[in-house]
Amino acid sequence: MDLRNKKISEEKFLKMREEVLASWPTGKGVDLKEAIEYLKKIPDHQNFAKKLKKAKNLDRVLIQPRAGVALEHQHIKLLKYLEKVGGADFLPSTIDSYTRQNRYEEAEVGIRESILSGKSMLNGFPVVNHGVESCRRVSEAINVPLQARHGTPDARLLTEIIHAAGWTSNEGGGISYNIPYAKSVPLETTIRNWQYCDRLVGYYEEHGVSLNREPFGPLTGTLVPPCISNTVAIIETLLAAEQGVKNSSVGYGQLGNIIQDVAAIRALREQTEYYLEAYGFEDVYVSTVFHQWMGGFPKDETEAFGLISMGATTAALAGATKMITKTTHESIGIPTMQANARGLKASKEVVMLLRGQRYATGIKVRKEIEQIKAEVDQILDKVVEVGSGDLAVGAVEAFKAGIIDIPFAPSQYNAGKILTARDVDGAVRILEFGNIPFDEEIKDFHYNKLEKRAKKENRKVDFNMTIDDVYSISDKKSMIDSENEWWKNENN
Amino acid sequence: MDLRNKKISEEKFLKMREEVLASWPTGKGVDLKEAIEYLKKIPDHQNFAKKLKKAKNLDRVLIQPRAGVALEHQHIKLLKYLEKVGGADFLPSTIDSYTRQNRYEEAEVGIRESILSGKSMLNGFPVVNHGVESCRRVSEAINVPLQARHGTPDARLLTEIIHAAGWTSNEGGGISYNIPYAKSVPLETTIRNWQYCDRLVGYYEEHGVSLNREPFGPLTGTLVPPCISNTVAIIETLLAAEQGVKNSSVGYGQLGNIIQDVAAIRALREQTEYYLEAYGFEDVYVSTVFHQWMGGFPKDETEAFGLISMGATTAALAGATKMITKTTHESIGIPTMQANARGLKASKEVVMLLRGQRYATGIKVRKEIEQIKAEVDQILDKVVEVGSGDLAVGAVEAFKAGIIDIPFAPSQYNAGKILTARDVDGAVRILEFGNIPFDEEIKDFHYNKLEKRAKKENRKVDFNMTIDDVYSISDKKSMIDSENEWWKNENN
Amino acid sequence: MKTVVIGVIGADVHAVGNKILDYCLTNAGFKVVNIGVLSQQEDFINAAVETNADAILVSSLYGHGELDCRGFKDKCVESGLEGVLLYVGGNIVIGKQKWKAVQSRFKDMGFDRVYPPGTSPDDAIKALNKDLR
Amino acid sequence: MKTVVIGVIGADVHAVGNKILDYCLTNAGFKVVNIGVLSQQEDFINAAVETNADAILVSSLYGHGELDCRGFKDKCVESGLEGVLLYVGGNIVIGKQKWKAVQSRFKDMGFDRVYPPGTSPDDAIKALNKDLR
Ligand code: B12
Ligand code: B12
Repeated sequence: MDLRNKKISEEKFLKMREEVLASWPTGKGVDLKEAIEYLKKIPDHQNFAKKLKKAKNLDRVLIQPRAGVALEHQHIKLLKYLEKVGGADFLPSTIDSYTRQNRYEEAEVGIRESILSGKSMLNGFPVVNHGVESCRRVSEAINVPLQARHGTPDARLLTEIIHAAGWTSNEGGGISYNIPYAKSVPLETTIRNWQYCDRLVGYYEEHGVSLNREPFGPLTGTLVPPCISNTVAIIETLLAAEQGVKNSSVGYGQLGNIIQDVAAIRALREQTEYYLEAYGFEDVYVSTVFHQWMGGFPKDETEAFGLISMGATTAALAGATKMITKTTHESIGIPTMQANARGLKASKEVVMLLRGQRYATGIKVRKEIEQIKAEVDQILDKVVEVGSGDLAVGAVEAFKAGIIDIPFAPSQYNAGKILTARDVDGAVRILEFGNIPFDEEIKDFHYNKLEKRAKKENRKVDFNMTIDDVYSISDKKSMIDSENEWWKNENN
Repeated sequence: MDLRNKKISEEKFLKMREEVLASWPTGKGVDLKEAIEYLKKIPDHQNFAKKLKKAKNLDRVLIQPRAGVALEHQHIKLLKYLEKVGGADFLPSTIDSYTRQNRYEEAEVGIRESILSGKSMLNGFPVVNHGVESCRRVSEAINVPLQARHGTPDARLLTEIIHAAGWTSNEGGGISYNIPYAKSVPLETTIRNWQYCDRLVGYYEEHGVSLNREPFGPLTGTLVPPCISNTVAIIETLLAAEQGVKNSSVGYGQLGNIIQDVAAIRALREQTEYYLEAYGFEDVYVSTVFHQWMGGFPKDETEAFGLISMGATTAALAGATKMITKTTHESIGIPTMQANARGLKASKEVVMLLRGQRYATGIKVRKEIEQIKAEVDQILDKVVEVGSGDLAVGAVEAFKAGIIDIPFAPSQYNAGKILTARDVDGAVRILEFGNIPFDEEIKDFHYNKLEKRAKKENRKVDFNMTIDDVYSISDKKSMIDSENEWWKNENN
Repeated sequence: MKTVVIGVIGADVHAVGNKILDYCLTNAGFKVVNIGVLSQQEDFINAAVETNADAILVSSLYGHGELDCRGFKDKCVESGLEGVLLYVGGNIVIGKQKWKAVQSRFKDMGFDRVYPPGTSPDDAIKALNKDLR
Repeated sequence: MKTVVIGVIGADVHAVGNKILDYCLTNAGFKVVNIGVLSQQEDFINAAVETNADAILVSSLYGHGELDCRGFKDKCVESGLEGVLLYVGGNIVIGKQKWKAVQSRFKDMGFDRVYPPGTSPDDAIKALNKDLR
C-alpha cells in the first residue's frame, strides 16, 4: 500500500481539493482564500480552539450537546435554544446518516420529506446538501463555537464546507469514523480521507487560522476498554499532527466505574502529550473530552437523569476539558429540544457545583492510570512494529491482525475477537484478548479481576457476562431482583 | 441543674412513663408488655436496626425519602407508592409541625381541615393524634422498616406511640431537635426529654427488641461546618448509649465539596466508634446517614435533579450506609408522591451504578479527615471540661458559652456568633469563630482557605460571603453572569 | 425611617430567610423589628402597635401558612392597625400549587402583597419603597 | 429448524443489538442468516430467497426507519416472499412519538409485527415460536 504517515505536499493537496469539491454541486461554494479571511474575523470566544485553550483557567468542565435536524431554520432554532436555555458552552451540528455515507441524493429526499411532513425526517443536519452559505447562517446565529459531529468515513467534502462556513471544529478520524461507522470501507481509505481533512486544517493553520480537531473517543460506546479507545485517540492525534493540526481534543466514553473513568481521562491526556512530544510535535495543544455513557440508556427518564448527572460528576472529578451530554430521551429517539436542554442543564448544575474540584490523586487512581498506560504502550509498540515504523501503515496492519480490536464494531476490517465484561466494581476488563499483544502480567490482571466477580456471582467468565453487561446500565431489573432475594437470605 | 449523663433507673423511668402517657388521650393505647411481644414478631428485613446491620454486606447506599401527610389512608398510599415505584429501602413518617410543638389541638384542626378540603393541610403525619392502632396499620401496610422523622423538642409521647406501633427507628436528639427546631426551649429540658426517649429504647433492648436511633445530622442545613454537626452527633450518640441504645445512625448533611463530604462521613463514623469505645460502650452498632443538600434548593427541577444525583454520587463514594433523598419540588413545597418517587429513583440509579465503589483514600481526603477529627476533638475536650466531666451538663454549658455554635439556628440558647463561608473549592470553612475553642493552627487553616478565595474574587472575608453562599447552591445566576464576563476578558 | 415588623408565623422554625431579611432590610435603611420564628399573630400585632410600624412582613415557610394566617387582617383592624401594610411570603402553602389561586386566596385574607417561594429580599425592598412612599 | 434473516436496514450501523439478536436467536434454536448492518431491502430479500427463510427481522435504530422501509413488503411480494413473516424493531422512527400511531404506520406498510425501543430478544423469540408454529 502507498499509505504513509507523511504530510501531504501542498501541491498534491491543492490538486486533490479540486476533485473533492467537484463531487457534489455545493463544493463550488468553497473559496479557500475568502474562507481564510472569513475565519480570521471570528471573535476568540466563538473559535473552538481558542475557547478550549482559555478553558484551562476557568476550572470547570465545559458542556456540549449533540443536536441536528434536517432544515436550516429549524436547526438554527434548535441551536439557539440549546445555547440560551441549556447553557451550552459549545454547540454541535450532528450530521444525518445519509450524508455520512455520502448518499446526498437520499439526504435530498429527506430534506424534501421534512418540508412536506413538517417534522425532521433526517437524524441530523445534511451539511453538504445545504452548502457553505447556509452553514454560515447557522454559525452566525449563535454566540459559541460550532463543531460538526458525524461518523463519516469520507468526510472530505463535508470538512471543506464546514470550515469554509466558519465552523471551527470537526470531529472524526480515519479509525474512529470507520470501524464503528462502516461495514466494508478499507481502513487505508479512511485514514487517507482523514489525512486530507487534517491537511486542510493544517493549511488553515499555516494561514493563521486556529481550528480544533477531535477524534471520536467512545467508538462503539459499548464496553470498550480504555486501553483500546485511548490507543485509537492517540494514533489519530499523531496522524493529525503530522498533517499540521495544532489543537486536538482527545475523547473517552464513560464506563461507569469512577476510578477507571478518572484514570482513563488522565492517562489519555498524559499519554497523548507524551507521544506528541516523542514524535516531535511540541506545539500541539491537547484537551480532553468526556462523553456521558454512550451505550444503551435506561428507558426511565428519572433514572436517565441519575446516570447523566453521575457522568457529569465523574467528568468534573476527572478534570476533563469538555463533556458531551446525553438526554433522558436517549433510549427512545432523537431528543426534543426541551429534553436536550434538560440534559445540558442537569449537567451544567453539576459542573458548576464542582467548580475547582478534582478527584484527589489516591493510590487507586494512580494504579489504574499506570495500568492503562502500560496497556496502551504495549499495543502502540506493536502497532509501530507491524507498520515497520509507520503509524498509518501500522494502524491498518494492527486492525488486520487484531492487535487493535474494538468490541461490537460493525466493520469487516475489525477482528471482532475481543470480549469484555465488568469486574466487581463495575470497571470494564477484558475476558477474551484475541490478538491484543499483552504480556502475561496484564492478562493476569484482567483475568483475576473477572474471576473475582465470577466467584462472587457463582458463575463462569464467559460471553454471557458480556451480554449481561450490555444491559447492566440500561436495565437494572435483574440486579434488583437478586437484591430482593439477598435481603431474604438469612446467611448474608 | 440536676441534669446528669446517667442511665435513668427503671423505677424512675416507669414512673415518668405514667405522666407522659397521660398527657394526651392516645397515650392510653400504649401497653409496653404487649408492644414488646408485637415488636418481637416483626421480621428482620422490616426491622430498621437489623436491616442496617445487614446493609454492610450489600455494598451500596440504602435510600430513604421524607414523607408524611395528614390522614392515615393517604399516608399509607404515599408510603406504598414510595416503596413500590421509588424503590425506597427504608420508609419515614415525617411528623407535622404542630405535633412537633406538642400542639395536638391544632393538629386536630389540621386533620379535620384535611378531611374537609380533600388535601393534606398538615406538613406531616400527626402521629400522636392518630395513636398506636392507626400507626400499626401504617407499618403493617409496607414491607420495609419505618422510622419517625420530626424535629420535636419533647417527643416522649410520640416516641412511646411509634415504638409501640412497631416503628423500629426514631430520629432526633436533645440538641439536634432543639437548637434548629425551637426558639425558647432550654437545652436542659430537651436533653432530659431525649434521655427518656433513649431510655425507652434501652428498655426495649433489655427485653430483646432491637431498635435504631438516629440523631438529626444536618441541624439547620445551612453552611454548618462538619466539626459542629459531627460533634453534636457524637454527643447525642454517647448520651443515647448511656440510656441503653445499641444501634445508632449518625448523620451528616452534604455541603457540596466532595472531598469534604467524603471526609466528614468517614471522620464521623470513625470518631463515633472511637468515642463510644472510650466511654466504655463496646456493643453499639454504628452506621452513617448522608443527607442530600439540606439548604435552599434550585427552583429549576432539572437543576435539582443534577444536585440530587451529585449528592447520591457523593454518598456512594463516601460509603454512607443510608442516604436521605430530596426531590425536585424541594424549593417549592411538600412534594407530590410522584416527585418524591422521582427523587428516590434518580438516587437509586446512582447508588446502583456505584455499587462497590468507594472514593480512593487519597491524600486530600485523608488530610480533610484529620482536619475534621482534630476540630471535633478540641471542641469535645472543652465540652467535657465545662461539664466537669459530665457530657450532658457539658453540652448545656458549651452552648451557653458558644463552644458549640450552630449557624442560622433559631434557638435563643445558641450563641449565634459563628459565621461560615465556602473556600475556592466550595468546602465550608469558618470565618468568625465566636467562642469555638480552636487553637491557632486550626484557625489559621480556615482563615487561609477563605483568604485565598477573597483574593481570587477580589473582595473581603466578611458576612457578605456568608450571604452569597446561602444562595450559591440554589441560584447560580450571579455565577453565570460573572463567567460570561470572564470569557470576554482578554487577560484570562 | 420606616419601621417594619418581620417574623415567621405559627409553629414554623425556618430561621435562615428571616435572618437574611433582617440584614437586608436594615441595610436598605429600614428600622427592622424582628420577632423571629415561632411567632403568633398576637406577637406580630403587639410588636407593630408598640413600635408604631408601617408594615408587617409575615414569613411562612413550613406549609401551614394558610391555617396560621386566617383572621390575621381582622385582628389587625381590631387593634387599630388597618393602615399598616401587610405582606406575606415564603412557601406559604403546602406543596406545588397554581400560584394565581394561592395569591388570590391570601389577598382575600387581607394581605396587600403575596410572595411566591424564593422571592429575593430586593423585591421586598422595592415594593416597600414604593408602597411606603 | 426455522430460518430467519436478520439485519440492520439503510445507512444504519448500529451493530450491538444485531450481534446480540444473532446470538440469542441461534441459542433459541433458529438458523440465523445475519446480513449485518448497512443492508438494503434487496440484501434482505436476496438472503431470504437464497436460504428459503421463514421470517425476516428488520432492525432500524438510527431514525430513518420510516424512509428505509417504504415499499419493502411490495418488493417481498414481487420476489415471491409473500408468505414470509416480516418483523421490524429498534428505534424505528425519529424521536419520541406516540407508539400506537407508529405501530399502525408500519403495519400499514406490511409488517406483521412492529416492536418498540428496548424490546428484549426473548419477546422476539416468543413471537417467532408462536407465529411459525
Ligand atoms: C451505542 C449507540 C451508538 C453507537 C453504535 C455503535 C455501533 N456501531 O453499534 C454509535 C456511537 C456509533 C452511534 C452512532 C449513531 N447513533 Co446511536 N445509539 C447508540 C445507543 C446509545 C445504544 C444502542 C445499543 O447498542 N443498544 C443496545 C442494544 C442491545 O439494544 P438495541 O440496539 O436497542 O437492540 C435491541 C432491541 O432494540 C431489539 N431489537 C433491535 N432490532 C430489532 C428488530 C426486531 C424485529 C425485534 C423484534 C427486536 C429488535 O433487540 C436488540 C437486542 O436486545 C442508542 C440509544 C439507546 N438505546 O440508548 C443510540 C441511538 C440508537 N443512536 C441514534 C443516532 C441518531 C445515532 C447517530 C445518527 C448519531 C448521533 N446521534 O450522534 C449515529 C448513527 C450512525 C449510523 N449511521 O447509524 C439514535 C436514533 C434516533 C432515533 N431513532 O430517533 C439513538 C436512539 C440515540 C438517540 N436517542 O438519539 N450510536
Ligand atoms: C433549611 C430548611 C429547613 C431547616 C431549617 C433550619 C432553620 N431552623 O432555619 C430544617 C432542616 C430544620 C427544616 C425543617 C423543616 N422543614 Co424545611 N426547609 C428548608 C429549606 C431546604 C431551605 C429554607 C431556607 O433556609 N432557604 C434559604 C432562605 C434564604 O430562603 P427562604 O427561607 O425561602 O426566605 C427567603 C424568601 O423566601 C423571602 N421571604 C421569606 N419570607 C418572606 C416574607 C415576605 C413578606 C417577603 C416579601 C419575602 C419573604 O426572602 C427570604 C430571603 O431571601 C426549604 C426548601 C427550600 N427553599 O429549598 C425547606 C422547606 C421550607 N421546609 C419544609 C418543611 C415541611 C419542613 C419540616 C416540616 C420538615 C420536613 N419536611 O422534614 C420542618 C419544619 C420545622 C418547623 N417546625 O418549621 C418545606 C415546606 C413545605 C411547604 N411549604 O409545602 C420546604 C419548602 C421543603 C419541602 N419542599 O418540603 N427545614
